[in-house]
Amino acid sequence: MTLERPDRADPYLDLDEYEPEADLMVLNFGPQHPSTHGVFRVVMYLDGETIVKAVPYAGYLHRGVEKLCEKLTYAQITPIVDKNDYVAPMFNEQAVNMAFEALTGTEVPIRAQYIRTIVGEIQRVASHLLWLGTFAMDLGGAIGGGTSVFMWCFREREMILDLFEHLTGCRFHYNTHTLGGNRHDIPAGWAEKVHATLGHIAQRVDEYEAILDHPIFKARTEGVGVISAQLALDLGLTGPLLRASGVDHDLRRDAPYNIYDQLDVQVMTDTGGDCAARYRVRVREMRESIRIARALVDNVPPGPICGTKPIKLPVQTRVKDGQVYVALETPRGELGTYVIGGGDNRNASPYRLKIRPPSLHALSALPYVLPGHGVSDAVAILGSLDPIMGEADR
Amino acid sequence: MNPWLHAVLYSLVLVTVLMTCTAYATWLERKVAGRMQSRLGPTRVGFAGLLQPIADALKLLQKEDIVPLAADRALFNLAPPLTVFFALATAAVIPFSPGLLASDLDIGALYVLALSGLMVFPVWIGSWASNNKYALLGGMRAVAQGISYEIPLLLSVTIVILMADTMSLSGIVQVQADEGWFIARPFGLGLATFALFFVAALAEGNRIPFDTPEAESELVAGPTTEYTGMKFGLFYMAEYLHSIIVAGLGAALFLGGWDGPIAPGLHWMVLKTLGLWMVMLWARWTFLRFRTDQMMTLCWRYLVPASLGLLMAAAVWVHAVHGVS
Amino acid sequence: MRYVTASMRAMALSLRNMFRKPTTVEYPEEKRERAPRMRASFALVHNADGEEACIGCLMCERICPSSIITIVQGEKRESAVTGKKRGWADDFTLDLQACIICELCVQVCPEDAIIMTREQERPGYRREDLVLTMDKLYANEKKALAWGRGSILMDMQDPKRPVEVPAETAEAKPAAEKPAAETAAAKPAAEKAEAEKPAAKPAAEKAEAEKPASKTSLEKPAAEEPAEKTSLEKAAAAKPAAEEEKP
Amino acid sequence: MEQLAFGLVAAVLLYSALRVVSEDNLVHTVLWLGVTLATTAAAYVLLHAPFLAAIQIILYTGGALTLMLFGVMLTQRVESVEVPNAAAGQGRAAIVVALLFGVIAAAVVKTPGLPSSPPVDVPVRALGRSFLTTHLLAFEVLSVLLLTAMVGAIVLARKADPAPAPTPKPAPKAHDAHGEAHP
Repeated sequence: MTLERPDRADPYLDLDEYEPEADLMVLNFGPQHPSTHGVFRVVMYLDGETIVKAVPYAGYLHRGVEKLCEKLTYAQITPIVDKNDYVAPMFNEQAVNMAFEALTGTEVPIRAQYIRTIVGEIQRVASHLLWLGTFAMDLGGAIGGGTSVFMWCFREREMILDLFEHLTGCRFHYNTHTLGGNRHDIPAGWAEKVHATLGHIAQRVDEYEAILDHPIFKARTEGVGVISAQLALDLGLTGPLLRASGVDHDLRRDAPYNIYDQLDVQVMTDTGGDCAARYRVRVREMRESIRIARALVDNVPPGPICGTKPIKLPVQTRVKDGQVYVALETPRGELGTYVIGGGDNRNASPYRLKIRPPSLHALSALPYVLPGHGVSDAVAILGSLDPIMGEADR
Repeated sequence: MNPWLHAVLYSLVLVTVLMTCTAYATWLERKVAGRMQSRLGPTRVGFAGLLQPIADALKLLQKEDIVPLAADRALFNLAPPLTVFFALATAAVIPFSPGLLASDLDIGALYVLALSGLMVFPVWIGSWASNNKYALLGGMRAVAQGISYEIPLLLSVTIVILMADTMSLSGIVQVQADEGWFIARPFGLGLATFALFFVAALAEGNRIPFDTPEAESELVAGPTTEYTGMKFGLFYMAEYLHSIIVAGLGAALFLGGWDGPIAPGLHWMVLKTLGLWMVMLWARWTFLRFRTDQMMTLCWRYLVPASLGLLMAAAVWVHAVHGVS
Repeated sequence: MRYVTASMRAMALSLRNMFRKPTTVEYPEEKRERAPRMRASFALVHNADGEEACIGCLMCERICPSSIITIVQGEKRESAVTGKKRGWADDFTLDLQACIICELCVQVCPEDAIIMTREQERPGYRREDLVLTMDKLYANEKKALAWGRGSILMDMQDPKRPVEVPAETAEAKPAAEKPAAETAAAKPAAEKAEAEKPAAKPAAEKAEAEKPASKTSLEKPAAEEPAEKTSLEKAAAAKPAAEEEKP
Repeated sequence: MEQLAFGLVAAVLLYSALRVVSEDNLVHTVLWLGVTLATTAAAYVLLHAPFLAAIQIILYTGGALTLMLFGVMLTQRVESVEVPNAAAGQGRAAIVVALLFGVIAAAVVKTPGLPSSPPVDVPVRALGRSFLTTHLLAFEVLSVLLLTAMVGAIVLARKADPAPAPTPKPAPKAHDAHGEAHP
């Protein structure tokens, strides 16, 4: 990967350049470190506490999901990719199923599209809540105010998981999307539960904002880890990271799927490009998602929830030869799924399935952003990128 | 009574009481922190988890004691007991009630400051001896922070000494009992000094929001990264001891120590210490952490000039009220 | 000064949280209510005739993404009750260690023989404890079973399915409206909301399905439920859909 | 009792002083120096000068020694702080030390009445006053010396500006929060 930026040396190109005379300390940040959000390693070259160079290494959580998907039938892939972005599994399921639908030309009924949109937005709130908690913990430590915010965020996120438990029967890895629609219909009384929960969370979000509107939080985030709009575009950052850098881009509005073309999604942008901007964007997105989900949940149209006959036999999907790329906006950005159909057992498994995880691209910003910051800032920056290693490494 | 005998007996009692207090301070902190985070805190061991500290100690004792191969073994083993020693030594001059203190030193306030200045040593020794990069970074932070915040702490105590016209802690408390607590007397000045003392003491004791040395999210566990079992337990204990003692010191210096109506002095002292300690705890579970350079900025750019200004104001006040003695 | 006011506010907030009800559930003593659809462990059930429902058709074994189900097919023989010839499973092993709780085996079961339990306790001291043999699976039948079973899941997804059963009742109500998805999509949003309201009314029993114990869920329709529900729905529908959606 | 205590303190003092000069490891040397300074304070206490002892600890042990440790840490590589100090001009050093010892011993012996004089409690107030009256000049000169040292330290600590970066510097990260240079 080379960038056409003469003013910025590419940190990847001089990966191994390290002068002992420079008297730098080489700090292996991770893979077993409390705040690397999983197993992720950054090798930091420190001058005192200032990072001179940072080289990220991903891949510690590589599970070979894409290869595995080549051996599984289309119905079996959904629960497997669930585990990629384990903070927002709804989007993983939806991404692959949308790709398969495009490949098979399946029509998704309107009711399923509503359900998909609603669960997606609720999942976005849950994901951002978890991010807020862990980010506060990165800034405030396991023994301190950070943990308090963390616990409070998890308290609220738990209520969302309860909602999903009522809808799908699982709190986390739902397997609720399927080829052509959804597997679970909305149960009775669910809409009221959604209203109660999301209304409650909306109030609590105000509370978090109040508690985080503190000079210490500002001092730790403002001006820290600035990603310029150009750099963000160069690196292919998406989602809140891109929007925090001032680029007005949201797939829900710009390349709508589901019923987003009927919705007026407010795209939250900020100009700072720093950790504080990313925080603001995510908090505003939480509110927007709450608004969308609450508005939709009352108006789910009747109808079937699946466009195809439910899977009865393990091998039965009729797939066209060809390739599709489907992208959707997850809490972390553009989650793309690229599927090639066909091959020897064309009606059983995809020939190739490639997932474009937003987290991996987010992590690629580290070598450009970290130098010049201290170790404390590194933690804040890494936290603000919201990487999910399950998705980045797959 | 023979002063030596008194010192030994009293120290024994004090150490025992303080250690028990420390153990239950951890319990209290976990309970309060749990409730703040809408959890319950310890509930399992004994009624309301009251035996939790004992269980913790037993657990720590039976853990494997690991000394890294590359560590400086002697210093590595020396550091944990040394921290506890310095923390306990400070308690010797804290007046719990009239006459109830290990040693009524004429220079009690100075003694406390001298020892608290030494507190960074064992931490640093431990961090260096671990031969671990995270520990080393933590140790460096601890030392930088320790010597920086030493100055506002010293100056704020100097203000009290100036106002009380004595360096003996029991003398300072007596002055407050006679003439009013320093937190309220001279109006504003005393409160500002107390705030200064409190912030500096938090930083000196590495409490949030100033706990950069052991910042878990950055430095894993800072100076204690390589410590296991009871050695880690000793560090932990010393931290709690230190915070309790700092709270006691604050109570004695600013809140009138044992002075209070109706109940005997000891009750008031304990109550005030506990109250102050709870405020520290409350702050701890509320705030995020500063960055090291921001802490240094705060200290050198704001706290030190502020304390110097306060010192001057206090001198003017003392001069105006008492005249030159 | 900024520091002081912000700190005061933050500390006041943490104090307020201290007096909120703690969310902790002291687990073994106190168990939280699980949703009816909750899925945890597995059970094999007997059918209405009191015989083992599993016919050993290997559907679940083949759909399982983790390949954890192993079935030994038995000889086809007559049922003792009905006298009809049917298949049997001689052995059925489900290895929970690798189970990803995807519910696909439940969904494809033509006989509703394998069902998930709602009791999530399934720890063990040895690895063998997590391998559910046939005996264990049939013993699990007495535990609280999840709502989902093959026929229900299949019905819920069927595109030919009648429109207005958004509830957890398995019964399919006769269609009152056109089921076609494309007509629903063509309708303006406001009409859609209107269309949903009458459809929701007949499903008065739907709240009943929430009750964990009831399997068939149609015995005791709660009398006061419908009125409350419709008023709620009315209020919800009153929220202008036009506000959220482009006209 | 006090004799015994003094003997003990003196023994520790001498032993630690010996270790200061014989230790190879620079950090150990500094730490032994800390022991020496602390026991000196203890000796002061036994000589009925607690104020001096407290000052000794605050200034030397708490302040100077910490700075020394910091200096060692910053100038040496972390992995090896071994400094062989056995062979550095022992003969000459012995002569200088002997001379110095002779001078101090002579001064102690010559001073009239020193060993037998009873301990006098000098009130801190009097001490402070004498600083600002009798010994004002010395006090001020000392202040100037310290100030000079401080300025010199800052000059030395400051990096030669624009530091030759060991790796190509990425895009400048100019923001205020990092204005504070690390020591």
